[in-house]
Amino acid sequence: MSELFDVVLLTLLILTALAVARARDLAAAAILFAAYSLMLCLLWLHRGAPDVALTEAAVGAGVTTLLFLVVIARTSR
Amino acid sequence: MSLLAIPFGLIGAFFFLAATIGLLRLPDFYSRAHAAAKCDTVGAGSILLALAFALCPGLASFQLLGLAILILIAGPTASHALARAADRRGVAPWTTDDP
Amino acid sequence: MTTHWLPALVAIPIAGGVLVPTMSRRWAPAWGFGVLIATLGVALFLTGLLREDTVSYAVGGWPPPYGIELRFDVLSTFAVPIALVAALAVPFATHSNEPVTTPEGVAVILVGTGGMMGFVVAADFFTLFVFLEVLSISAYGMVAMSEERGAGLAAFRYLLMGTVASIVILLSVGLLYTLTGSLNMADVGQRLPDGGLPLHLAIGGLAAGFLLKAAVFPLHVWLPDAHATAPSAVSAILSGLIVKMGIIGLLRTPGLEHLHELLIWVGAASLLAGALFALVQDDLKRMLAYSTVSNIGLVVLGLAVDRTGATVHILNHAIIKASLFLAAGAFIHRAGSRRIEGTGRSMPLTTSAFAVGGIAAIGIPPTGGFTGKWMIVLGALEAGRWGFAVMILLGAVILALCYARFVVVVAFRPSPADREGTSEAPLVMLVPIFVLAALSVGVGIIGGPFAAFVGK
Amino acid sequence: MNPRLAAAFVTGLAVPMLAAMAALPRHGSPDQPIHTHVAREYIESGPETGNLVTAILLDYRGMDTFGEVVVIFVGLVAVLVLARHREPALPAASPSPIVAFIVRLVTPFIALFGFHVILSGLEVPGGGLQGAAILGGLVILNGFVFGPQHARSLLPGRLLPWLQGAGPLAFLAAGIVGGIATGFALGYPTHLPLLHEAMLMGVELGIGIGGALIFSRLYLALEDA
Repeated sequence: MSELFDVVLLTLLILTALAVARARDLAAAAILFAAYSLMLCLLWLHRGAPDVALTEAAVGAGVTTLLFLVVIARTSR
Repeated sequence: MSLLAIPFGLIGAFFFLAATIGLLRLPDFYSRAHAAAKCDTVGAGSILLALAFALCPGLASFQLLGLAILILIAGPTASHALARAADRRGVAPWTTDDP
Repeated sequence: MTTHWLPALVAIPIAGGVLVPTMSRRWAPAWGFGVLIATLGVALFLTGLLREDTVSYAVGGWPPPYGIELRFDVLSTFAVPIALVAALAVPFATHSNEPVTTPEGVAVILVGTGGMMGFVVAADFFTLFVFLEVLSISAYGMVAMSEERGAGLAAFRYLLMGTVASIVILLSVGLLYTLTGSLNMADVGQRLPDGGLPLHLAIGGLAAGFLLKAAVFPLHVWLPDAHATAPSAVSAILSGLIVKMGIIGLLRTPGLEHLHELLIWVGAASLLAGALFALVQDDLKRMLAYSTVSNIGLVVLGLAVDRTGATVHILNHAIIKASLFLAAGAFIHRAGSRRIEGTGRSMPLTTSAFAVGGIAAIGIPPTGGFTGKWMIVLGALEAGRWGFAVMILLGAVILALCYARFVVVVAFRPSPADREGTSEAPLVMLVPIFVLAALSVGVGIIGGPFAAFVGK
Repeated sequence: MNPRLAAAFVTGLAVPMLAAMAALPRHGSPDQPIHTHVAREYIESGPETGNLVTAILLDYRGMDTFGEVVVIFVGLVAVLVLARHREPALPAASPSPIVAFIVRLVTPFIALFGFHVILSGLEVPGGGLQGAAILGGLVILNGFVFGPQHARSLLPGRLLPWLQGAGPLAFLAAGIVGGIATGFALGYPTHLPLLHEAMLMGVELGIGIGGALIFSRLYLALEDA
């Protein structure tokens, strides 16, 4: 069961990573990147690293996405 | 107390399922946002409540209760903001005249 | 031996850099200069201690390999040129209108210097990586300071390439940790397994990352733009110091002897390609940037045949290339643009310093450039690779043509008609140029004992 | 870059890496060097209570964490150098009254939670950087809703240049205090529990407050650029 969870998370991780690379719209890429970070966060949590998971959620999925969105809003105006 | 977790969990799962079907099947942005809001608010809220009951009594159940309240506030606000932004952008709502 | 001045070598410039934004615009350059001179004093003191013994420091009191160890060894003597060049670059930049001496600019230079200090004294692979990041991010900021067109793009390219290098290095450090369970360099060196794919990948990854940071020939594409568009004071730091960090990283890589054959060819290719690219440049700073690629190639070749020679040469080249970039900056400052023909006629002092730097860069005795180059040539001959010795001499001949050409352009071509009369560079520019030019000769005169000290 | 070239490059990188992964010792097997050497020492002689991750970050490998905090600081300064061509930031479009009310309502609670995460890092997962991201995200959220000018008014005006360097400065202070108390820079005096606790708290707060201000200023610099 536990291994299955890992496999599902890793598959989703790779799929979101590919989706980020393929996204044409920058804002969509930023949001997909946040989803990628969330998968990574769950993976860390499941591997027993809650500190890293918390960092990934707060920095990777949170602040970085917000900063990306600010830049996209300022540049594609 | 922990028996209460089962009905709340089932309610949450039902709303998630319904919202996901809605997200896939509903015709336009506004109705899909409506489905997503249900999923976020009632679905996630009920599951958090179920977990709070399951872990009752303890500190964790209070923390989960706090999270449920936050979801209750943040979910509708977020979908309101989304719908408002779409409206300002001029996204037209679906009507019965549309195919 | 242990001394608190070792962590202070890293802490002083970083503390200075963190405090700069609290200051007014007027005081920032003076503060930066003062902090860097203090750092130079610490670096000289530690180098003096090194004559007797290696200096080591267990941060937090945890003995290695459990805690982080800082170690001041022969390679760490690079701290002296780091502090010197950075200290001279700050007053040099006060006359330019580029934001090098704004509080933010000084902060980037100080923190970058602290990062380099941390890098050269780290005796732990992860500490090495962390300080590599500190100095790399400072370097991207330094390139971005330029007002010139294309500087933003050059900085962005540099950022992308540098980040790829950093990730490869981080993965390799992770592999080394998985294989040995330790991060301390000496400990890792002892616990390395005998072979296997992960070990080769780790060593190869470290080498590839550091070669990219050092801008060796096929991986050099980011360097010319970054070094040529940056403000001249910053170019001196980038070309003199920061690319050398890749070489120091290579010298710290365990098991590098497996890669000697690769290094010798990559180095030779870089040596010749850099020199040939330098020959066709019409812009002085781009020529200097390609000449850095050539010299890095020489050092990489030297890593395989004579490590002492390579170490001596990075120390010398740091000072020589910094003096050349500062002289180029003075010409450009007085000309008001990149068209510097004829500026040397009214700037005899700067021109002569540039010529001295060029002679040192070619490696004519008795200058500093000679010692290291000669040791590498001898090393190549000793190893029976006389073809590579010939290549080194050929590279020197090509570089001699490049420098001679630019001395002629600067001193004997007529100035463009639309330029007003120029005059000698201001004192804050002349003094740094002369200190570095004098040193690039002086280090050569004491070359013998100096090399013996490095080789110990 | 040409997409085919990129794909070939990634494949060329991925294949040896995956092969090396397969050749590595199996994850979790207890007799591998990664479990028997340094890590075991941390687990056996680390603190008996509290968060072992925090102990490793702040104590055994404090120098690395210092470097990482400096990386974040210099990242901000480099962006400030780049973003020097100032244009006044655009005022926000008039916010929805519902969103404005909710953001006003939750702001103090999120701030409280951020400080909770910073300080509870000593005992449970959490710590300065995570709390900093929460607080910084809060400022950015306010900026999104009420405009950058309002977000700027949330930051401490005159103390800002000092506080944005709070992370490195707290580490330097702890390094000096620890050096006096234990004889080693960045040493933590376990024989003085109160001072030990105060130093850890101070460093976590420094990372948290400094980091939050760095994230906020990054946002403002991007809005102004």
